[in-house]
Amino acid sequence: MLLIHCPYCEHDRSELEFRWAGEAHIARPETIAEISDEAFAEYFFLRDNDKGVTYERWRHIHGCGRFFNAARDTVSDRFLMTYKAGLPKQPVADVAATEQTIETYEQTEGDAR
Amino acid sequence: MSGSPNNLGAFRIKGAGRLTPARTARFTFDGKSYTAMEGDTVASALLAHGVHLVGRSFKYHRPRGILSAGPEEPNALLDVARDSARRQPNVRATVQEVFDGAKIASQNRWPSLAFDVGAVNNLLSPFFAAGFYYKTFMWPREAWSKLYEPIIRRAAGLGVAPKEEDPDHYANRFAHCDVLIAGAGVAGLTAALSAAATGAEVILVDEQPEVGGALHFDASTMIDGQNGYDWAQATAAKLAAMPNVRILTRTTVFGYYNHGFLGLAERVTDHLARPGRDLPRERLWQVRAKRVILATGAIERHMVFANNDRPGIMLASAARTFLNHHGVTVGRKVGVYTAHDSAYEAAFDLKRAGVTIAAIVDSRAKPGEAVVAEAKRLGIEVLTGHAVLDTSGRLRISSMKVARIGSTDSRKIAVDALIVSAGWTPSVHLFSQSRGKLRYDEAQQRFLPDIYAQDCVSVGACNGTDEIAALIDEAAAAGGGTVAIGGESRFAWTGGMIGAAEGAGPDTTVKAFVDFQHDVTAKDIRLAVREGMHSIEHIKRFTTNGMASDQGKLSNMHGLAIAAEMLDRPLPTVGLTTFRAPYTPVTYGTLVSHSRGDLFDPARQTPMHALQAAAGAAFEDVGNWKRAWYFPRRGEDMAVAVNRECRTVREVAGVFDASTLGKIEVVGPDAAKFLNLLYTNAWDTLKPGKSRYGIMTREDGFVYDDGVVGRLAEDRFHVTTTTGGAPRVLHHMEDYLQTEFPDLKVWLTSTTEQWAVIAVQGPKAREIIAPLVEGLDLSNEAFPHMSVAECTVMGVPARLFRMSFTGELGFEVNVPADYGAAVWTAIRERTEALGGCLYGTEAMHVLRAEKGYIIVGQDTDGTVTPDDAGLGWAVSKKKTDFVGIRGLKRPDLMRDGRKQLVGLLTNRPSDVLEEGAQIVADPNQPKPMTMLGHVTSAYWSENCGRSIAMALVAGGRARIGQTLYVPMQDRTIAVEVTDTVFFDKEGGRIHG
Amino acid sequence: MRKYSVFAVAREALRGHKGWQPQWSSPEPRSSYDVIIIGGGGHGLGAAYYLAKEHGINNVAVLEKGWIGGGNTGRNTTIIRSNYLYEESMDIYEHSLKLWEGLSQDLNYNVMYSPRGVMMLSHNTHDQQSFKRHINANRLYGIDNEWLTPEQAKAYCPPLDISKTARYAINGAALQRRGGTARHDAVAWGYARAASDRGVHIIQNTEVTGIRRGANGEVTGVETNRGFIGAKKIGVSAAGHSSVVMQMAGVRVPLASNPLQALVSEPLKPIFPCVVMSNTVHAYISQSDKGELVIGAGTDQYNSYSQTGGLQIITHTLDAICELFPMFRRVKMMRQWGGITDNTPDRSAIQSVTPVKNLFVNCGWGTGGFKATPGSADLFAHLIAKGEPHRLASGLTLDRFRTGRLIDEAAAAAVAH
Amino acid sequence: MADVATRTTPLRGTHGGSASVRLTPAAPAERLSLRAASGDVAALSRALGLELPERPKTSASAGGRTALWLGPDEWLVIDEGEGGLMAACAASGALHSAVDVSHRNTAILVEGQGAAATINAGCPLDLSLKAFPVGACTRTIFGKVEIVVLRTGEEAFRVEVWRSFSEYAFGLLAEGATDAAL
Repeated sequence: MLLIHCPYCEHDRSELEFRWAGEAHIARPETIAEISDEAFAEYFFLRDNDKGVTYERWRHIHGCGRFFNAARDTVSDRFLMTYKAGLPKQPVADVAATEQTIETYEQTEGDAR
Repeated sequence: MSGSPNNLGAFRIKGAGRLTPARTARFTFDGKSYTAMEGDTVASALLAHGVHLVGRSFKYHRPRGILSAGPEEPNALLDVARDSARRQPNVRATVQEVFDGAKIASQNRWPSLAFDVGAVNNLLSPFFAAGFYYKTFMWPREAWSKLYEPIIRRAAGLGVAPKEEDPDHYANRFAHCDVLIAGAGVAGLTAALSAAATGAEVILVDEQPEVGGALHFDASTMIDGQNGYDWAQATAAKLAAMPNVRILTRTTVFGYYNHGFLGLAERVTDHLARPGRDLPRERLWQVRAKRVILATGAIERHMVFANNDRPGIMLASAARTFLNHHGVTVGRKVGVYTAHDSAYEAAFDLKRAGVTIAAIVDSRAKPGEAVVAEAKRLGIEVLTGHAVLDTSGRLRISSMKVARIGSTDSRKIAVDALIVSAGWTPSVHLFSQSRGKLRYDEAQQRFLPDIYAQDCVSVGACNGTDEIAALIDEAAAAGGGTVAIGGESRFAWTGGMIGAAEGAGPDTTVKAFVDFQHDVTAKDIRLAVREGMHSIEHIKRFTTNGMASDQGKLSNMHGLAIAAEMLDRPLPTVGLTTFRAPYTPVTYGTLVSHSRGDLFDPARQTPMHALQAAAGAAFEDVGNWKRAWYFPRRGEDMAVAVNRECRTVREVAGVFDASTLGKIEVVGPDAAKFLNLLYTNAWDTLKPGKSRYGIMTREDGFVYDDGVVGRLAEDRFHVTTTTGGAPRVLHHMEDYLQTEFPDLKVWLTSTTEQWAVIAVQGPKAREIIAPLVEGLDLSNEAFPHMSVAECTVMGVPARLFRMSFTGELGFEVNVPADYGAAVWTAIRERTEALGGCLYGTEAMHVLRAEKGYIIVGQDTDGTVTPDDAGLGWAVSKKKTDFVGIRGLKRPDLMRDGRKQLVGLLTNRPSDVLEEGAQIVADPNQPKPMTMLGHVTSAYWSENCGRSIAMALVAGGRARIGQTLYVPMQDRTIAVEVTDTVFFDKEGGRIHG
Repeated sequence: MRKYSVFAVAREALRGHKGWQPQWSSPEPRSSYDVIIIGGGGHGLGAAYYLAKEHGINNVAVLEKGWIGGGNTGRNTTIIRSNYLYEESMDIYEHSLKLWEGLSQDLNYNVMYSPRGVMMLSHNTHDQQSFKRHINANRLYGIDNEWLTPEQAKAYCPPLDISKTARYAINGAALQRRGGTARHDAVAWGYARAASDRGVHIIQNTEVTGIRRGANGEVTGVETNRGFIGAKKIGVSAAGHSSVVMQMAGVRVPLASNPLQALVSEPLKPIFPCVVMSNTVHAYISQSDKGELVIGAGTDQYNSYSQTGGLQIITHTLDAICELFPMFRRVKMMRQWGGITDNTPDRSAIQSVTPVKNLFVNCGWGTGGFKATPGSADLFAHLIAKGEPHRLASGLTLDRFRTGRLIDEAAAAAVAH
Repeated sequence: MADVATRTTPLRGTHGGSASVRLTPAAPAERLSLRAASGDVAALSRALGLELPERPKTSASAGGRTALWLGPDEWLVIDEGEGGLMAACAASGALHSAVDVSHRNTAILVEGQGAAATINAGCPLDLSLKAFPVGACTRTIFGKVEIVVLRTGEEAFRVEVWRSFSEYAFGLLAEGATDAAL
């Protein structure tokens, strides 16, 4: 169960109060009616699904109700930062996240090297 | 109950142990009655009576005894019952405390523990090598599931699952702390004192009934001049008196999850003879800790040698616990087989208690000098550089075969118990669960915490810190405060080995058990390697080593060492299997805690629920809601009741509880602009006082929800949604509002539960409600179809919609929820006086289907566009943007031949199609058939005097007039494709 | 390959099982192969096997970054069924089920396919409509699936609580009798052994770090932690990490990788005869041959490659299990674990050519990958060998996300009105 | 003219608790879901006669009215006196959304030594006085339902819950109260 810092409540709260809302910083095209089928598929379906630092949206749905953004390492599940919706993508300290984090299962489980 | 020391068991040692004979408890084991002392575990109580044989192993059904004195126990798994419903299989005898009246039984044996037919497997064991089942049982093809598998399944398994519903209850508590300390041995207690001194909120947890950890057996360590165990109890009392410390005993930290979250299981009543009714059996603690101190100690390993599994063979520290804590000796003539100094201390304690030590067999050439000297002083024979090559004894060890390592000369030494130690394995389970990374300590042959992934620190034996003074310093520092504690041990321990001992090497075929419960032997592990299993995970899975209910606490290191030896590779390169939660098994009931029965899932009821129940309603589940389904009168079944309700609505009027429909109040100057973006329809043209049916699509263009939206004022809309859709629609709207259109000045508020909604439908609807309504002209002219107004109903502020989901003249009366019951009663009385009735969701479904009105989620399924559903008219052609505008124009959504909603009429009017039935053009085609679509809604329509149906059919609207077929299991039904309106095609009735 | 049989086992028993050979060989990689499969799970190993067996392509390597079968193959709850709704789904899952039925014999490896029946519980009118839709579609397609009354369901699965007063009482069930379970590890090992026997190289502990492209954009091989290995064609079958591998070729795929958890109880004597699933209360359960109750929990809500998830997912599943089977409340969870599922927007798999020439992808099986193993492997082998999809997998291509022709099994079971 | 409708409240007649906790359904109250941007807060505060809190997790009370900060532009305003919240907001002249939710919510008063532990039977919040002092409030989760919790005293909380979830909430509080007393 994650512990998530809500940038509006300015407080760490249990994941039980939150809903994940997909990758962040995917802007809805302003002239969406005009874009090509390929561009629409790109906007609506294609995702980076990064291993390592990912930018994502959460909603504090059982709290302040606000959507906000987070940078999280999808290997360690550690949050690097959270910030309010509408702010541009915030740079995170170049942690080379995946190297510093511990892939417990993959690094210690059945390592047959 | 009291008893004389005699019937407390012949193996009690007078003056030994910490239990008091003043309080005793009686229990039965396999039908025989025994007396125990309070504080005994089932294991210590049985051992006191000389009972070693307590179980049979999983695969070979070999006789097994008690191996340990703690949660790592792989053998002594028993069935413990308070009564027939409170029966628990697979209970570790070494953990379960005896309580008066306990009925305890052995498992996995038939007909009896001493004579178990399944033991024939032991004779056949050469055949049952690891993984043998992958290589056979393949012929004939069906035989696996019909013949072999049932036999294997019956032979496998351990305990018998409870047959009755559990009458006990369980509790849950979320808690927070600055520091959680797992383990209350010397290290944990020291860390707690230190942390508590800083003012931190501390939770100290230990799985045993009392604090003390290894001090339970270690009677020689002194702390602050006191016997260590006494110091521990005094320290716990001191801590318990501090307001910032909570001590949880009988509580296991079973899981260490993300972000400082830990799961704890507290055993509350399992040790009590007569627990209070309010007491939960167990309590789940879900703790969020800022910091965690792991003081989980170490677990002693057994020696891997031939026939090392006979009852009477046990870990040295366990024998010491039974002696020093429970006052029980494990035998009269005890052998010792060790590769570690710690077992010597067990021998010393036993010897001093008057037990004969047959010999200490030490595989090392050079044990610690101090322990050897002490052994000499006590007159114990020490055989260094020797090995136990085998044991004998059918249901209990009777002798051990001892030889000098490298020599073939052996001698047989009679023993009635053999205590063993191959050294200690640090308990790094929780550390690993926290996703920390281990390193291999080559010198001591153990894995230790290395890189931490969370705010956590390991102290004491689980961190490889064994020496008492260093351990105390380490723990004190981890606590963050300052404490001065002096500790002193009599002997510094050295030694330890992993892997197979002498005589169980690669060239042998003896059964030297690595994993007792699963009957995995050293040769099984070698076989796995020989078969190409070179990763420890493959070896584990192939042999099942470490997969039993003890999860490899004893076996993993041995298995790894044997594999490494066989592979001729350094041990750490073979890898380590994952330490998975839970640390010890956790009862489902505990994990579920309060979430059962009425608290399993909220059953949402409308304000008129009780009234409808009193009126005889049958209810159906719709999402979390309970909705009145139909109102059977005396002698009516569902069909008759629904037919009557449907008929009555069209002839007179009916009253329906529509409160569960979702309602969202959309307020602000940009409200219409926002709805324009979220619905396919145009909203700026809707005038205040009017309402409109709206369709919501997702960005992909498929129908997401629908509902009537009323405009109360320029800046205020009353939006309705489907019952199940309410929360997700609001979430979807908030998503767009907050993140895509944040500049719009509009706010959304859920009002689903603010309003009780009473639908009155039918020709007499107006007549029914008119006397109750104030401040509104209800005439067709003043308040036509699709009007909305704020008014007063029975003296309370109300919102009245003129609308219809039946095709009849209709109103929906919204009153504040607390008034719903009173207004419902008044409306119901007026309706029934006029010959109308209450109707439920089933009649509602039929009535709307007669009119061809869709239900999102039934007639659509997330792959249906508005046009597919015949609602193309609701998609604005003028708007340049709305959610779904682009998705709708994708090639597949524009193509010909899409499934479209149409009506179906069966050739035989009495045939009611099955909802979900599939439709074909040619019923005689071979399978797999080409299916054109399926029946979404189908009913007997009393008002049409025949069956009606709606269906999604490929190219459906172009097929109107055609005959298609619905092939059922027993017959094929011919149907004619029609439009979707079956009743009042002109639509006049809705206007009154 | 030494044939496995009861006689072979008996012979070896007499000499201490010293004569068994490694089930698969672990050769040094060649400098290049006709086909490289990235990912040594059931799908990848199976694809290599069928490439050799059905298409005569033996110069094949399966590259596995860890140990074979260590991903979702070795972590799932082993449910097998084919009673899906859409033709595209029925095609592939039924093809797969047919292969399951003869797999042990085909591979000469007992994968313990056990058709003990998969029962899906219906709790309300909406479930009933949805299940009947499946049952009718399956029947006309030649796939077994039948409706049971609550009493029939109880007779088939005695621990079931069918009292009308249950919070989510059962109004019926759909049963596929040919559905069941199999032994997950054996599937990986069986395919590995059979493929190895046909000359396929199974190369473990070899992580692909890059995909090299030629002048015309076509693939030419892979970079690995053991150096470059050439390949004429590459098939990606790396569930859990499909996005990561595809990114190496510059291809974005519509996937989200989510943790999926499961748990087993302590071993119990046989008590649970079949597989039971309930979508309404989110639970699925069966009992393994070892006696453990095997329970599949839900997916965590966020993207993650951590192979761990939250305790609340476990408790949520268990409360449903205990409502359906109140007698299990005193049973204990022995072990929990997690895997990474690759989920597509329509919850149907992708098996497709890609914008990169000679690069093929098999991914997005979500929570349904195990049951698809033989069918998916066979059809993926066809795709790689022929360069175009087999008829039975033609709906699974990437193009559907452009055209909108989705195979939305999840939406078809849309939530109640 | 029909009779004036009488009011039937949820949880009527329900009571419960344990040796250390009292559970009482709160009296009916007027409630407003109030939304406004920060620039309009002052005017609304004047109109309502209390200072709408602008800090997370805080509340303000005056004259029988309490305003709970639920989000950066959202308050739950509870009036246990004369009422008139809608009218007051309307008179403020400020841009806002006021929606009457008096009947949507009901409240349970949780009082006594074990009050925090009772709520923690289903709520993951840290309810220690340090983390959640008197006057603190938030929307949160309680078992499987959403609640708003307001600390009214060191050992007293007001739990606001949607009416159809109130039986569930009361039932879980009752079990929590029993356990908190042990």
